[in-house]
Amino acid sequence: MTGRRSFVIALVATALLVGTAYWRIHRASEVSAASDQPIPFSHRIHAQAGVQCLFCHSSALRSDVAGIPSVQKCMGCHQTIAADRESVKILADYWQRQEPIHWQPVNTMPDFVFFSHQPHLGAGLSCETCHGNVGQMDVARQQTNMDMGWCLDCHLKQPQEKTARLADCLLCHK
Amino acid sequence: MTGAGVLTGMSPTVRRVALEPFVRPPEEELPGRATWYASTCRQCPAGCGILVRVINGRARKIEGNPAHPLNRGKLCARGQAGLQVLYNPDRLQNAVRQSGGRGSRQFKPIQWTEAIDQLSSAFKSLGAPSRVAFLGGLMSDHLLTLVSGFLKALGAPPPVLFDLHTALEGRAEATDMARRWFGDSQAQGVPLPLYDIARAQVVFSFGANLLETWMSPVAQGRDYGLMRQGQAGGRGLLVQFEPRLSATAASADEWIPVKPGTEGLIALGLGRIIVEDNLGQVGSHSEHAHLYRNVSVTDVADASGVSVETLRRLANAFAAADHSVAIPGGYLAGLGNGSQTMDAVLALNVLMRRLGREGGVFLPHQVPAEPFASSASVSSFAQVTDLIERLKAGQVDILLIHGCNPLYELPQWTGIAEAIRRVPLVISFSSCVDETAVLADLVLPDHTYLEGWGYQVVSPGADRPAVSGQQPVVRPLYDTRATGDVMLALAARIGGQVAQALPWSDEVAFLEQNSAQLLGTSSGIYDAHTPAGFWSLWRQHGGWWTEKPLRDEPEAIGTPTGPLQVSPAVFAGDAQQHPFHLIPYPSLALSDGRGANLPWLQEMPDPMTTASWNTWVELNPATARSLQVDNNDVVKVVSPYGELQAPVVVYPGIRPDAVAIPIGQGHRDYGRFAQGRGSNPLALLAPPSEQARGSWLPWGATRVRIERTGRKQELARVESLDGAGREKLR
Amino acid sequence: MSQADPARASAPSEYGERLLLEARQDADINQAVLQPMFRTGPAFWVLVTILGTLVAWGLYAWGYLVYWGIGASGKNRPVYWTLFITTFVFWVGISHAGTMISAVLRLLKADWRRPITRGAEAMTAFALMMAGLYPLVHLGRVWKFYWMIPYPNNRLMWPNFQSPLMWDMVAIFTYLIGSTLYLYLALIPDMAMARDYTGGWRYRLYRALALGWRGTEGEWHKLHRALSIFSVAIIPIFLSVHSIVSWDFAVTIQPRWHSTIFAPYFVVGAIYSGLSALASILVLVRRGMRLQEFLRAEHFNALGRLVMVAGMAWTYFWFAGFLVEWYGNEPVTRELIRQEVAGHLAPLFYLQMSANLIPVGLLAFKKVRTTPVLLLAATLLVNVGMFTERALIVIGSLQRNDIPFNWGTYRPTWVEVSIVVMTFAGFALLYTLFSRIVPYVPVWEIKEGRLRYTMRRIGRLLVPTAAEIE
Amino acid sequence: MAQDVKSSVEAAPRWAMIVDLDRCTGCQACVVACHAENNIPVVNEQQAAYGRWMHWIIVDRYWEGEYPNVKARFTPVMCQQCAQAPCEPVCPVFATYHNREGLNAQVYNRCIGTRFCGNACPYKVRAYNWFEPEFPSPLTEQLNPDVTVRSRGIMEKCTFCIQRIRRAELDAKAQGRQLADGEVQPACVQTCPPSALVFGDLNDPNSQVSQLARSHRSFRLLDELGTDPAVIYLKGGETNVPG
Repeated sequence: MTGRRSFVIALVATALLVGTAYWRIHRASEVSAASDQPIPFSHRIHAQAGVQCLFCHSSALRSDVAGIPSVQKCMGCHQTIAADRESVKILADYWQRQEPIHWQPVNTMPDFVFFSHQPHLGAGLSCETCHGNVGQMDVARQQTNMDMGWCLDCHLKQPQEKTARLADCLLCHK
Repeated sequence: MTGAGVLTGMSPTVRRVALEPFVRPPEEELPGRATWYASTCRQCPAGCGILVRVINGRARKIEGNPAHPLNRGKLCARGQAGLQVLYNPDRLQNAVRQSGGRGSRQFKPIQWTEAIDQLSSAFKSLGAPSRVAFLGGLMSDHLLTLVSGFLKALGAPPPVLFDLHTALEGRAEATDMARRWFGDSQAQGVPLPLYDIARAQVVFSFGANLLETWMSPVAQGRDYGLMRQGQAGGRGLLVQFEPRLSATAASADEWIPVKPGTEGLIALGLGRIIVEDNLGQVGSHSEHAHLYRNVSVTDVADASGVSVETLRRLANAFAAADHSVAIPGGYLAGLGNGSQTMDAVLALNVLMRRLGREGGVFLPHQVPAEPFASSASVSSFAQVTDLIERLKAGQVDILLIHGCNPLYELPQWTGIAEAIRRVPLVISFSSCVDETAVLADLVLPDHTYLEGWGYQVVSPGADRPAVSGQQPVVRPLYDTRATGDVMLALAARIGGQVAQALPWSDEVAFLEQNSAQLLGTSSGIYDAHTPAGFWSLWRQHGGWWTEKPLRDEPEAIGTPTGPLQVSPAVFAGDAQQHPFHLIPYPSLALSDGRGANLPWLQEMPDPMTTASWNTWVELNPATARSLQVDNNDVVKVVSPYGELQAPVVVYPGIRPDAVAIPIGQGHRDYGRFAQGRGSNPLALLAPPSEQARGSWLPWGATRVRIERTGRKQELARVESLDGAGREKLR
Repeated sequence: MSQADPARASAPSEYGERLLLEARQDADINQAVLQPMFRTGPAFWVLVTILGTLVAWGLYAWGYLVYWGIGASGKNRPVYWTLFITTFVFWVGISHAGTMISAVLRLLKADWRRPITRGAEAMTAFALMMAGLYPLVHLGRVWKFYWMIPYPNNRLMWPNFQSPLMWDMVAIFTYLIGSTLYLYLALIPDMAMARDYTGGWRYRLYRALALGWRGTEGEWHKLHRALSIFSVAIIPIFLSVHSIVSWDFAVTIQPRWHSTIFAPYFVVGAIYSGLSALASILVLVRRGMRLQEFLRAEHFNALGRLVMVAGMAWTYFWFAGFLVEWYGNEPVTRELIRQEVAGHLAPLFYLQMSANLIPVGLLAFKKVRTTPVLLLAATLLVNVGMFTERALIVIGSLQRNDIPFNWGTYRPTWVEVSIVVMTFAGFALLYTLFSRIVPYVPVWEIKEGRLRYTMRRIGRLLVPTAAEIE
Repeated sequence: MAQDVKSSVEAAPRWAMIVDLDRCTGCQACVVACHAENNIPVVNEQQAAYGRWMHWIIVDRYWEGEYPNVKARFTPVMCQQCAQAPCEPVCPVFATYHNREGLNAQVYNRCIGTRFCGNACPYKVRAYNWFEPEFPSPLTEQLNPDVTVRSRGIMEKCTFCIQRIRRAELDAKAQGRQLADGEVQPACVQTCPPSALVFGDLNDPNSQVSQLARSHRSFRLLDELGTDPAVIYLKGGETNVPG
């Protein structure tokens, strides 16, 4: 009898342990919950207003990172546009104080991964391929869990003479 | 895993994601891509051109500027470590006052306005302008010009310049020598001579550590490479004359372990042989025969311990080569008979007609603009001792100290500490708390050279006139302020002719105006129509230099009419009591100790001993055996004027009658990486003898004795002692 | 076989060795084996506590190592492997005795093995468990150890089966599983026996472990089949395991490691140290559990002989290896030999040689072999020697390499030592508890042995005859 | 090399380095440059004294002869990037392996720290993170964002500045051209004052390294071990003063 109870307890304990471990490991890379940003910024509104991704994230074509627009760039439009909105007022305050805005990263990569936007856009990928249709979102979220399997999945589908290079660890890990 | 990872360090890497966009980005900035800014290295006086890799507003790497005529894209270890000057964890973050009084080490932050108020009021309430003193060290030329102008207008004596690095490379003495030989009648600043190592077939270096810290090591290192493998004429030859086998001697083909103080005699001996046997293809030597009239080769051999055969062999080699040069190095300047020795060495070039010849001796061409003319920015050691006397006599009320750390860099006998204590108001511009700052009332930290403006006239080393421009590559990390701006602000406050003498709103205006002086110089690599245009090009290129090589041919108008004299060197301490010659030498990593707060340089292995992080005492194996000490045994080194303790390094490349100790460690303050580590051999130095006439710091003219302590201390070495320096077991 | 027949009773004493426990009833034997399990006096608990504390301390040390990094141990560049790997090799060596005894001797039908098989097999299992810890302990990032396990993953990453460490893992696990099963199989009948003689938690435990053994012909037949299959199957594993361990070293080009003789040399060394360890343990257990009447002079005698032979073999292989090194005169190896003969490795070297050679001489005497104390001394000495030997191979060799500029030294730290001690204590602890939970002497094997021999009267004299059972 | 793209797999370079011992002055600029470029942690005096320094390149200094006829020679030693690397087969998790450009890849985030490669390497050029590296703030700002910061328990070594190679390749690709010879320069090569170090592609017969490799002075470290290194040394010359 006692044996059975202890067995059950042990079972539950292990289950909990495994569960937490799994959650810990996958929480980082899973499609993440939206992180709260210093300013309630909506991609949807801007997309509907016809702003292209590359207008704000302008360095994606030429650099590793897509780039977060400078306060100056934001103010470039918001001097006049929607200047009375609450969220824009917050922005204006930052500009007043000449203080950088600490945006929360949405798409994170472990820092032993060296990803560069430029070659991917060069290869003809579109932003949506990896980031999903951010234009439909009020709050941007990570759409795909960007783990190594996900990268390889695409790299190995490339023309056969390229795969040797595209599957080399040193391509992304340095 | 990331979350847990950061906590426990179990993630493979430390996560550093900062999403901090600019408020208003610099127009050249592209997020995620490096921007390279051209500037000037200030780790030593040479003034190499650098490019700094800046990403998202942070400097990440320093590299040589390939376009720069001095270093051609190359850089030395200390130059590479410049980042840690900028990001040093022990930097002062704002102006501070010592609240607990001087020496209390209690520093209280103060506002800059407050600080300048105090300064100006002090200047206003100054009795006589002569009661101000400015002690400058490794300061860039623009600041020197500003400060000189300031003091001149004030009617105060000009700034006194001293830093141990330039003292050890013997800049002042080299300048004197150049003035004696090449200076015209109205002896104004004659630049340092320039030795064309790259194209020489034979280089005789007398105690010049060309490849370590002397003058312009990067340029000389580059030339050395060319001299070895870059010449059509075949592999060049380097012979090194010095009592200790330095890293330069290690690269040399032959090392002549000279008895300290007899380098000059050897030079005379060589000259004598050349004259006697009429060696070389330069025709008759009769013109210079008188220089060597009363030299006896055998006496030279006896005195120096170098055999007559060797002397003849070397004389032949030197004379036979079409391109050969003899270089009087910094070590000579530390000897009692320094000036005579240097003359004797330089005379070899004159004798062999090497002045202005390929692979010979040149003088750098002046930069064709007034502000950049004064290049030889050194004071004689006499001026330093005079200043100290004035301080002791209480004739100074305000002492400003920039770019040097006299408490560390001057030997005790100068009594610098007491002297400074005498001064009512002491201002230090040091960017971190060093030994001197501890004795200051106010510390007004200057920008580090990666945050500040300036320029440096390149001398010597470049094959053409060049000015290295210095510009900020990052926004200042802390609330520091450029000393130039402080002086200007002060001048404005004082008003009167001082304010008129320094009319500029800030440093940059001053620099822009000065740079514009070169506007319309046809020989430059660039030119512009407007000062503004010129200024932007200046910053782009990191300075200004001429398109083509341009050097002057020196005329030996000052050649002595009588025979050359080299009197025997006098050493402090008698040979019985103190049997060993002390050879303190600048550490390749820490130079004169200003590198001691940079972890990269602390851990950098010394090329010869592969040791790091500490001070050591180099002994010849025979000497060590006779003293019954071995590696890592701590010995006490005692001179008539002081003593220190350090572990032994048994060093095959040093004379048995000499002891070598690297300079650079032994800081009492100066940050976590420097303080309380090793000891400072300057403590052993003796004051100048009669012979030295107090004209310079005789750092090579002291005798010491060695005492065993019985203690052991494991020195951090890369080399394994078991391996005993062998390459292979075969 | 319930009744002791008169002929047996009147057997001459010189046959006593063969006719084990002649005068005993089966029931008595059962009791004689079971009783010691229940005798847990204060001494026992004291022992358990001491061992327990040592293990706990060792675990703390391990935690410390993981938290601060491998730097907490005395390793450096170039001495990347030290006490951990040394002890690992040592334990794997120890583990070789068990199968040697029960598998090899079972096949050879050496009857004297019967009372000591279980002790030996238990030793194998526990030694392997201890050995198995080290590959984890010495990892720089132990929390990533699972990357060595081939499991499918979307990163398409697999372990590198070229690496000796992978061979190691496979070999060790195979051997551990094999030997544990082997131990358990031979345990089943005794579990049943214990089940029938005990109550309380022991009863429940034994009932579970006995798998409802009833002792029918069919069951006995299957058991014997299984055991004989196992004993054949496990011998190649037993030979391979230490060969593979030796290849950890032999496949590198590190001078002194890069040797072709390592595999057999290591195996022989393993048997040597294993058998010695077994002998030592038997002496101690015999004393501790008062099993004098089961573990008798003849067992020690035979075991002693084996150890002696293994010792000779080891000496031969050592000399063979040394000869090649010495004659090859490869500079670094020469330097190492110099260090061993007259350098900083000399103390270890002479300890190794004396501790390994002296016992061979001692064990030549029957007096030594049959006197427990002397046997204990001799065999302990052997294991001191073997540990030193491993230390010399692993740590000694790494201090020298082809570029004298990079030679190194090594000073152990408390962390390393604590962890090494932990495994010794852990082994002892497991073994002690084991001896209190499981019949240390395999009752059924003894009984079986009894059955093999009977005294038959032929004419006027009694002749011992052996029956074929297995 | 890259001219023939007929083959089914893209042609790859074979990166190699020349070390001209006749030029090397032992000035240690390469050592510090390497620290700065590759985020190599600085340990401390005690650790360094115990042989736990992390330099990826060290300048061996060898003594010859006795005073007064004593000579010292310098030999910079970094990872030799062997074609037949002893360190590669022993790694149980492929953290170190041979890549298509002839580099000994060291994948930090894959390394589990068995240190087997360190034992296997005959040149002993692999450095191990004995403890968590320390960068007291703001020294963190000096870290090169293109290079992983290794945590404790990870083996690291010279990578021929792979991050610079990749950067140059990307830029060349973006501008649609081939890499030029000498375009890629590891930190040590870039800074070396006497230009004792040269870097380039051995598969390109016209590259500077290929030409220097054909010099009569060329040799390779511990060549007898058959590791086929990609680092080629040029013997230091000996000119004795005639007489």
